[in-house]
Amino acid sequence: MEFLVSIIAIALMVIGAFGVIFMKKPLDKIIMFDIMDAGFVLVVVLFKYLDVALFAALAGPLSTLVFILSIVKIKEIRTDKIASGEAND
Amino acid sequence: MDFVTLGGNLLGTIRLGDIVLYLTPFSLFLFAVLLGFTVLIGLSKPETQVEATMHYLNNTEVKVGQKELKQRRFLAVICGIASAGAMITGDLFNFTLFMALVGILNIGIVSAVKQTSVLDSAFNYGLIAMMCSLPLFGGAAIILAATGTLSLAVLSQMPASPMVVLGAVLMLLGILGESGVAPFFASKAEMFRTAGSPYIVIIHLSSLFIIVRAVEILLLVLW
Amino acid sequence: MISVSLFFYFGIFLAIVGSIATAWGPGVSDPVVRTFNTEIASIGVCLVLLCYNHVLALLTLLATTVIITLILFRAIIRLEEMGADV
Amino acid sequence: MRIGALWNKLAKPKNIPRLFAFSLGIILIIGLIVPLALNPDQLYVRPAPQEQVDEGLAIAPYDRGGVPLKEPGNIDPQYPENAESLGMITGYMSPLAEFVSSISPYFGTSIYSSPGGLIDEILYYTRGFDTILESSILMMSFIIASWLSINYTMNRKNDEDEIKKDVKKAIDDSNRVASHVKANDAKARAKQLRRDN
Amino acid sequence: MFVPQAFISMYLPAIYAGLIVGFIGTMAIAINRRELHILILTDIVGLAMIFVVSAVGTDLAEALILPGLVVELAETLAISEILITREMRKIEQDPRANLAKSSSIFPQAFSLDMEIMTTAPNFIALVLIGYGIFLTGFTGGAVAGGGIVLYALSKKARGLPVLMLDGIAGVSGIAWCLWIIGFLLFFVAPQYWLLSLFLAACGLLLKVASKVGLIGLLMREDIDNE
Amino acid sequence: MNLMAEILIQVIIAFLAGSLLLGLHRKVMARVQKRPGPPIVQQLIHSLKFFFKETAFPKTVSKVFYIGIVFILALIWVVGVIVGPVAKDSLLILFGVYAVYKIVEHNSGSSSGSPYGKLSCVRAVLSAATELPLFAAIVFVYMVTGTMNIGEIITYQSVHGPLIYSIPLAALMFFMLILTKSPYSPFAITKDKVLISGFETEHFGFLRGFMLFSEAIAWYVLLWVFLTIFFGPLNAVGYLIGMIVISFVTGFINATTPLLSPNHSVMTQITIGAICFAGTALMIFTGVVA
Amino acid sequence: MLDYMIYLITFAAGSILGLLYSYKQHGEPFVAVTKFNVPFAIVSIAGWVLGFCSGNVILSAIGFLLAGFVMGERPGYGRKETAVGLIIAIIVYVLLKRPLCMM
Repeated sequence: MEFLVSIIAIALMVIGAFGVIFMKKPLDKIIMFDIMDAGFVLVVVLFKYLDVALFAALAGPLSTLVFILSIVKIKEIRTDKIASGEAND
Repeated sequence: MDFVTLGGNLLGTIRLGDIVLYLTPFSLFLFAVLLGFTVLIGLSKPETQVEATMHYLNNTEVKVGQKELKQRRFLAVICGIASAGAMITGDLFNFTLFMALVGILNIGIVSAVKQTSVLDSAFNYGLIAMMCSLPLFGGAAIILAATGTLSLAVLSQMPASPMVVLGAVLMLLGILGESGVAPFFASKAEMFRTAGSPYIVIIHLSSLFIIVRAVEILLLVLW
Repeated sequence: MISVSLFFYFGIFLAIVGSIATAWGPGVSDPVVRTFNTEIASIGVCLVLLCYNHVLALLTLLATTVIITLILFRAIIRLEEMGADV
Repeated sequence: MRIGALWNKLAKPKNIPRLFAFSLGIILIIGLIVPLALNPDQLYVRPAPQEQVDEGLAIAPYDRGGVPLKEPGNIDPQYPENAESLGMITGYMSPLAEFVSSISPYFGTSIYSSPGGLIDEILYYTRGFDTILESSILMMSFIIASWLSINYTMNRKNDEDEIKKDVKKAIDDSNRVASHVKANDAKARAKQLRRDN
Repeated sequence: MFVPQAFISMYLPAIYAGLIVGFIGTMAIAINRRELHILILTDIVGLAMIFVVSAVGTDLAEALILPGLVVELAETLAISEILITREMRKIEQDPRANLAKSSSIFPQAFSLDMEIMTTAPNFIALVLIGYGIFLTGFTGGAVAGGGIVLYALSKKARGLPVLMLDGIAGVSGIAWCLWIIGFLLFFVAPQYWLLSLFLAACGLLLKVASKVGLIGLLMREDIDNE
Repeated sequence: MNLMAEILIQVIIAFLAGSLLLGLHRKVMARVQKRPGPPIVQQLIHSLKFFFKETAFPKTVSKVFYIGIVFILALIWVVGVIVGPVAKDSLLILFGVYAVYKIVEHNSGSSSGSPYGKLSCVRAVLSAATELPLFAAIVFVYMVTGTMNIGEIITYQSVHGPLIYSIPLAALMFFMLILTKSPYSPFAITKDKVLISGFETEHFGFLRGFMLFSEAIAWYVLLWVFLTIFFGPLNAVGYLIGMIVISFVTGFINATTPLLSPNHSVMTQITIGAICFAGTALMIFTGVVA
Repeated sequence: MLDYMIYLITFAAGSILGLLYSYKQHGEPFVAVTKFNVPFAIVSIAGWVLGFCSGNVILSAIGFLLAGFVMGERPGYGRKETAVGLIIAIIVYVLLKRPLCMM
């Protein structure tokens, strides 16, 4: 049982990590980051530190929120720049 | 080697738990000079800096707001006290922390100026100060792992192993970077091109004295 | 019983992969991508801390990672908005 | 390359962090060939990983023995003679922590880090001076950052749009004042005329 | 008492990992020319530091990591602020050369309607702050600070609340004094150790939390909706 | 003899001897350049003369530091005399004295508010590099003798012979420092003639008198330390001859070399220091030095 | 150390006196003098010999005063005299020292 959960957790983290590295779109990256975070919470639970898991579970959405906010803002800035014709890419 | 061969007779200790502050003539001299300078900094008013104008014969005055100078004075006084503390501390990790504090204060003193060249140098120095956390804390941790202690009094009695030498070399690099001596001099020199000489002198003073003290500490650790 | 050393080595692996990705990964010329990739390394460090049972340090690391990310994103946004080339 | 040109490159602040990073990296790589080993004789030793959790102790990774307020816990500082009430905090648990520990065995970390506990003992007592410095570092950098943002980077007084708005408002205000003055003038003149008549 | 065998066998891989991560980070800095990227990469160097320190595997090591983390956070904040200041000064001194049409020195509002911004933050923030107060100390401060950041972020008000900032600074100053008094009391009068413990722990909590919460107020200017 | 009288006498000796040596230095430079040069006693007369001149304070100065720094400069070299010739105490304290001297150089430049002083101040920061060879030299002395106490170093030398034979490269490093501090040296970037008089530009009257006073003492103390830690136990005539010879040599070098640009000067010193460091380390670890 | 201080002070005083005196005597711009001034040479020899070889504080002090007086003359004057005095003094010193060493 514990071995199975360990394998699942590691799989989640590996998928998440490589997803974050190789995905192109920022929003995909955020989703992959959340997958990685889920794997991490699983490991913490496996180590029987429930309070840490609680905090990790709270910190996950927090960072997701920060990511989303900043990415939306940066996207807007970049589209603005392209629209005004000063950036070519 | 123990304290006596390096800094003269042991005059006393201040015990704060595991961290014991040592007073030798050497450290007391440095401590007193730093405190004296700090008092002077607290008392003195800044100078009016004059700069020559390009292509013309007249001079211009560099204007600095009163509020900004107050901020600088505050940071400079704290910096003086911090580096005075670094002179008498008897604990390796404590010393590195003092250095980190001095580094951040050095940046803070010039952070509000208008000259972009000064800010540029402050930023680059800040990057070095951030990177220094690895050699400083890491070096201290490696020495801790090799010897099992951080207290200089105990460390000075221990023989040096290759691991201790690695830790000491890391710490030396951190100290060189943090205090901005050659070959890393350029990051810090530009920071002095601004008004407020009493506050700026503490930047130079703290870094030089920390080198002097670091020499003693490294000798204690290595021999 | 869980295998501590499994997670320990996996944490090291993740930290090294994360730092390589931060340094030379695909698309890191965009500061946003670079900041994302540091998260992988920090999760790796979290695993190592967990294996050492440095639990309080782990809690603090989780909290500070979020805040550091926030600060870095703020800097990126402000600089992009200004059109500064750094 | 001539050595003078190389030296000139070193005089540019922008190159310095990179040079520093490079030399640091070299030393780190040299560190790989140095024989490294952990000295088993350390201070503040802790039990093997997961040992306490597997035993099912209520305050899992931080149980160092000791009875709260009565018997000091088992810690191993550098200078025990400098710390009189050593180990008492290790055994201490605040009432809230007692309550939490009675309902679940899985909250060891939080219980132990609420006032009292081993890490607090190290942070506040045996190595308290370190903590003073660390919190001062934090305070100083926040002072720097907040000062800059209040007075410069976030200071909307420098904002152009804001200034435009202000100017517009000021013009409106002055127009209104002017018209007031005009009206008052007219009134006064009328009064004067009336008195003259 | 000696270090358990498990930690001794874990030391070598951990410190090698630290050295390698540090090497990767520093080399990436050495070959990178852009300053913002160097700032991001110093984060990696900081992680290497945590590796090296934590590899010792004693309670002392943990006590050394805790503040090290907070120091990293603090330095990042100050230095990023200086970078922003420098770029603003550059633009201010020569507006034509640097400031393009669609750019602005000061953050502009942008419209974003997210359901989560109105419902979730208050709850999460409450839980985080409560948990942080329970933890106290550095950790509690960081946790509670995270909660405050989230709460401040989700508020819909622009304009820098200078008064509130001053208030926060005052609170943290008082907290620092509490902590110093607590620390001195430990050594001067050990019989009051319970009082001094609480002074120190709560002082540190207040200090760290209020300072971290300040970031939230700063952030509100940047990434927030109208 | 009681301590205070001893200190007073040594300070007066340091001042007179230092002034005369600096005058000699100046004379040597002049003769090399085929000029008659001022009399040797001129430096001393200058320093005395400034004490009786009218003192003016520029409007821009930061008062406390502008005046205070000069007294600190004088005081710090008096401490140097006490630690060195009088008490023969730890070398590290002398190292600290030298560090404070750099600070004073820096601050007297910047506290006047003059642009020339400011430039000199920035260069003083650059030249903090000269500390490193000094540090390295001291470390090697420590490694060979196993002590930092000047008195014990002298006793070591009286048994094992002068250190210059065993660690000549360390002596060379120390000599570099002396060369840096000598007037008109190729490394004296803080007193470049482009900067008028560098950090002394805005100091007039008795302030300048104090500066000249402490410069003379500084020269004496540096030479004394060099001779003491590398040439073993010497008597008064030995010191006299040694100091005159070093003044001659530095004067000759300074007269024939141009001033380097600031960063080149710093890097030259560091490079020479590094080479000497590596050489001495090699000598020590391969067992050439017993 | 007191004696060395006295020697230095007298030497400096002698130099200053010599400078003042020679400026009073010769007001013209710089000339490289080739003439050998015998009285000054005698003073110089007496001064240096007394200073080096007398073994008495007061006599040595007087000697250094005289030596300084010749050496401190304005540029161009008193060079040869000083050189002659110095050489003779060293020779005398060596001659005097030799028997002392043998004894």
